[in-house]
Amino acid sequence: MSRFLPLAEAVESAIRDGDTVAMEGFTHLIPFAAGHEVIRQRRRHLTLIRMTPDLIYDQLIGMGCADKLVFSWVGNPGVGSLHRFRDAYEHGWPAPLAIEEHSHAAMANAYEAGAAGLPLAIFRGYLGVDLPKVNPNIKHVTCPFTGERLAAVPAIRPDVAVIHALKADRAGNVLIEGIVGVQKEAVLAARRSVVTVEEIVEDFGSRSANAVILPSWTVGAIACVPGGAHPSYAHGYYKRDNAYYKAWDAIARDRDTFLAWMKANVLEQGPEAFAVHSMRLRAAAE
Amino acid sequence: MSRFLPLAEAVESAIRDGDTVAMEGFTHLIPFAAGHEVIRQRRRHLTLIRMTPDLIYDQLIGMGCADKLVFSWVGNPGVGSLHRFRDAYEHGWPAPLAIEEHSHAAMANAYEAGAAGLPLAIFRGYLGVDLPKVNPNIKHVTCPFTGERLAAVPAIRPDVAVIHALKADRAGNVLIEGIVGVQKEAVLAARRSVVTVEEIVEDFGSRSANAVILPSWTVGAIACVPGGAHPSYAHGYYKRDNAYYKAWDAIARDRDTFLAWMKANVLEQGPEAFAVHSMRLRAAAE
Amino acid sequence: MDYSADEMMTVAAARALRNSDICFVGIGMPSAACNLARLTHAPDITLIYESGTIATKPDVLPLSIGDGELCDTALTTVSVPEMFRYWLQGGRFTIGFLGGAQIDRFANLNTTVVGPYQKPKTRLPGGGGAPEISSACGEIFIIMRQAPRSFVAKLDFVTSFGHGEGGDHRARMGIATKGPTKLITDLAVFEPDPGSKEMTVTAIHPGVTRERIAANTGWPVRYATQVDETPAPTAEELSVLRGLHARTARAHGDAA
Amino acid sequence: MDYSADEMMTVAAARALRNSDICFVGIGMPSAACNLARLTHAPDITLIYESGTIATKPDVLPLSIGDGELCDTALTTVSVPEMFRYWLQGGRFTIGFLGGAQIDRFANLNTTVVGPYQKPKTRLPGGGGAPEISSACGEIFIIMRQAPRSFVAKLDFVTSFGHGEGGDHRARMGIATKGPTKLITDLAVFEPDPGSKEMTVTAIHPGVTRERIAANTGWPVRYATQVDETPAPTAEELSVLRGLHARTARAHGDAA
Repeated sequence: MSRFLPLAEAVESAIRDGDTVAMEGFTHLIPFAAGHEVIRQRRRHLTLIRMTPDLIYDQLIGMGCADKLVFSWVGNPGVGSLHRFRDAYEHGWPAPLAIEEHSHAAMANAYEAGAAGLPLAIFRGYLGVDLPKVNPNIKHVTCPFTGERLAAVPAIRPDVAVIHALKADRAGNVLIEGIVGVQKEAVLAARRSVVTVEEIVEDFGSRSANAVILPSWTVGAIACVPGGAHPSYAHGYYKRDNAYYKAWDAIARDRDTFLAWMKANVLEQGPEAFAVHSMRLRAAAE
Repeated sequence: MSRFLPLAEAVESAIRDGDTVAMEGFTHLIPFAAGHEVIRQRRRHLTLIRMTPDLIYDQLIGMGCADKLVFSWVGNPGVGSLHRFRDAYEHGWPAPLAIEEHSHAAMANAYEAGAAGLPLAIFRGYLGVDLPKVNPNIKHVTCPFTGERLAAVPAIRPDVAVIHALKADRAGNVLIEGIVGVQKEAVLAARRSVVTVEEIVEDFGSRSANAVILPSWTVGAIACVPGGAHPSYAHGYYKRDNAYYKAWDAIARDRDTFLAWMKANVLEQGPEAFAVHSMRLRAAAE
Repeated sequence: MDYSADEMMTVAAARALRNSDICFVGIGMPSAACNLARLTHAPDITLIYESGTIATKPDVLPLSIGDGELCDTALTTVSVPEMFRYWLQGGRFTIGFLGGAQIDRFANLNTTVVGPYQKPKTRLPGGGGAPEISSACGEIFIIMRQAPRSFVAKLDFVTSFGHGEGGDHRARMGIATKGPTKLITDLAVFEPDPGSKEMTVTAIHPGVTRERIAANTGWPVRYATQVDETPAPTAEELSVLRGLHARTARAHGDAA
Repeated sequence: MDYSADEMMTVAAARALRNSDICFVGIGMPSAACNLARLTHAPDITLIYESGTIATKPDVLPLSIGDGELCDTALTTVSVPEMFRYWLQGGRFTIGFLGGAQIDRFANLNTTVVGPYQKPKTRLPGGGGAPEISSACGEIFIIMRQAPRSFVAKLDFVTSFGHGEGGDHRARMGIATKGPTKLITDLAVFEPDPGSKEMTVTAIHPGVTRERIAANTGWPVRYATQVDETPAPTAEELSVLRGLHARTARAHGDAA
C-alpha cells in the first residue's frame, strides 16, 4: 500500500546511502523535485541508473551523490554535454565516477525484464559494435530452437525507483499519461519507490479502460509536488522549459558557478519552488 | 497499408489452405464473423492457434478446417467441454486433430516474442509439471548471469492473425479498448492479418494519448462487420451472449445437430447476420 | 438458517482471504469465494483475473474469465502478456485461488487428462494459467468438491505443482513460494502438515463425519492433532452469497 | 534564391525519403530532414521517435526526443520498452535516420568517445538507440557535416555498425538489413559501392569542388562513374524549412 508523505519524508523513507536508484522519465516527467531532495539530504555513494541522465543526474553527480552511473545516452538533449558528468568522469571532481554503458534497447529491455521478475533480458542487439568489448555485463544466449545468438543483459532491479506522475487518487493509485517511457517498469522492477505527482484527486473518473495506472500496492511513498518535473514537463500541466535546458550549459561549465547555482536554487529551496516554475510556464503558455 | 474489403474478399486475400492461423480475442472481441467466413470458404488443413479455443474453434474443427490445434485452455468457459474438439481429437471426426499444448503464460509470452521479432520467449514456468514431458517445443535456457534455468518456447509467428476490433478510422488505423488480450501481439507477430471492426469512423477523435492502436501499415485487410464478435462481445457495443454459450453445449454434443446448425446458421448465412444478433443484444440491454 | 454443502464450502473459502490480499482469481468456485470475501469481511481485497483486469469489483460473477463486467469495474485492464509477465511472474500476488479436476494428497492438480495423455479417457481443458500461478503466487488456495474420482491417490497428469512428493520438494525445485496452504472442500478444510506437507484435515464442516470424508478421498486421510468444526455460515454470509448468485443468474439469462 | 550549406544538406536529405516510408527519426538534423519531407513531397510519411510517439506530425522541431509536441500530434504513444521490442526489433521501419560524431568510409559511426574508451579525450553522449536502429531498420540514412575530424580513416570506437569492413560483412554478421544506403553531407551525397560497400560520392552539391570534399574527408574519396550535381533547393523547400526553423526557435524561447 502506498503512503502519502511530504517529499522530504518520502525520500528519507526510501533512499539510503549506497542505494541503486533509478530516476526515470523520458524527457517527460523527469522527477527533478525528488532529485533535489536527494541532494538536500546529502545522500552519498549512490549508483544512479537512467537511460538519459539529463540535467537531474548532472546535478546529483556534481553535488557528489553518486559513485556510479548506468546509462545509454548521456547529454543535454539538443544542447550539448553534461559538464558536471564529464568533470566527474574525466577529472574525478568532486569524486570519481564509474560508468556502465548500454544501448537504449538494452536498458529498455532490462527494465522490462526487471518488471517481469526475470533475471535477464534477451534481445537482438549490439551486432558488430564495440560496447560488448568494454561492458562485461553484455553476454549472449543461444536460441535452442533456431540457434540464433542473442544479446543478454542483467535485468535492472534497483533498490529504489523515483518517478514523477500526473495524478494519484485518494486510494494511492498513480496515473501516468503521454510519453510513459520506462517509468512503470522502473517502479515495478524496484524494491522501493518514491512517486511525486502534480495533484491528488478523489478518483480518476472517466478514463481509458487501459489507462497506465500503478495500483496502490505496487507503489511506496507518494508526495504531491506540483511542478515537480520542472524543467522537464508534465503532459497537460506545463511545457518543457527549453530555455532552462539551454541556460544550464553555461551554469554547469564552471564548478563555482554550478555550486553557487545549486546553493541558491536547490540547497536553499524546498519543493514549493517547483510550483512557482510550473505556474510561470503555464502563464507563459496562455 | 491496410485495405478495406468486404469480409469474403478479406478472408480470401489472406487465408489459404495449410496456413497457420491465430484467431485471437480473450473472451472479448472473438472474431466469429471472420471464422464463419473461413468455414464458408471451406479452408482445409489449417493449424489453428489460440490460447482459449472457445466456440469459434469448436465450429472450425467440427467443419473439418483444421489439422492441428495449438492452445493452452480448451473449453466452453463456465459451461463444459468443446464437444466438436473432443470428437475430433478423441475419435478423429470429421478428421484427425493433432494438438500442441502449452500454459497461458507460455502462449502469452510466445505471442509477445513474436510481436517483438524474437525467435523464442523465455519465462519462469512449467516448474514441476508434466507438460514439458509431452511437448517437445518446451525447452530451457540458462541465465548467464544467475545460472537460473528458465523455460523457453518458440515465438508464435502465424501466417495470418484474425481479430475483431472496435473501430477503424478512414486511414485504416485500428482501435482496440477494454480487454485487449493478445490481439495486438497476434497481428504484429503475423505475416498477414484480417481485422473485422464494429464501425469505420472518420477519425478516432479525442482519446487517451496511449490508446491501443494498430497503425494502418501494420494491418492487412479490414472488413466492417457490426456484431462480428457475437456471441463474444464488443466493449461499449454489445454484451456477451452467455445464453448462446450455454445453448452451444447441446448443439455440439451431437454430430447431426451440429451439422444442421452450421448449415442453417453459418453456411447459409452471411456477415450481415451478425448485425442482427448484436442489435438484439443491445435492445435487450436497454 | 439452512444451507448447502456448496454454500458451506464457498463461505469457508471466502473466510480464508484477508482484506490485504492481492488475489489471482480462477474462474468458477474460486471467483465466487473471492467476491463473497470482497462483499463481506474483505472490502479492500484486490481481485485480478488473467484477462488483465486489475482490482476488479464485479457486481455479478463472470461466466468467463474475460466478461465485460470485469473490465467495466476494474481499476485498469492490461494486455494478457503484461498480466503474465509484469504481474504474475513479477510476483505481485499474495494468493492464487484455483479449482481442479483431480488432486492428490500433496495438492498437486490435474486439469489436463483422465487416462494417458496421448490417448485420454477424458480430455480436460488443460492448465490455462494454473502451472505458473502455482509457482508464482505467495500461496495457493484450492477449492474443490470431494469425490473418489477427483481426490485420487495418483494423478494421471501433473498440470500444476503443489507440494510435489512432499517435504521440501518445492524448495528442491527452486520454488520460493509456499504452494497450497489451504484446500477447502464441501466436507472439510485441509492444510499441509508442516513437515511432510501432506494435506491434513484441520477443520470439518458441521454435520460431516470422518467416514464420509474417507469415503470421498482416494487416500488415507490424515487429521491434525486439533481438528475444529467449521463455524456454520452466518445469515449475512448466506444472504450475500445468494444475492450474488441470483444477480449472476439473471445477468446470464438463466432466468430468461 | 540564396541558401546555406546546411539548408542544402537538409533539403537533399529530405528528398531521399519516400511518402510510404516508416522512419525511425534521430534527434537534430535527421528530425529536421524528416519533417521537411513530411511538409513537402511526403505528406503521409510515418515518423516515429524513440520516445514511443508513433506517426507524429510536430508543427515545430523537438529539442529533445520526447517533447510534448511529439505526443500531442501522434497517432498513439507506446512505452519505451514496447518501442524497442515490438516496433524496432519487430522490424517495422523502412528507414532509420541517424546523425553521428565520427564516421568512416564504410559508414560505421562513433558517438561514444574520442580517444581510448577508458580514458577518453572527449566523452561523447553514447549510442542511445543507434546500435539497434542500425541493424533493425530496412536501410539507414545518415546526415552529417563533413570535417577532417568527423570523417576519419579509423574510428576510435564503433558505436553503430554500418558496412563494417565492407563487402558482405553485414551478411557475415547475420544482419539481413541493407545498412547505410545514403550519407548526406553539407558537400555531397554518398552511397555504398555495390561491391565494396565503401561510401562513394554519387552527387555533389552546387558550387562544391572535389578538392573541398577531399580536404574535409579523412580518407581518399571515391566517386561513382556518374556523379550528378544535386539540384539546388527550390523556393518552396527553402521557405518550408525556414518556416519550420522559425516556428521552432519561437517555441523554444530563443526569440524571447
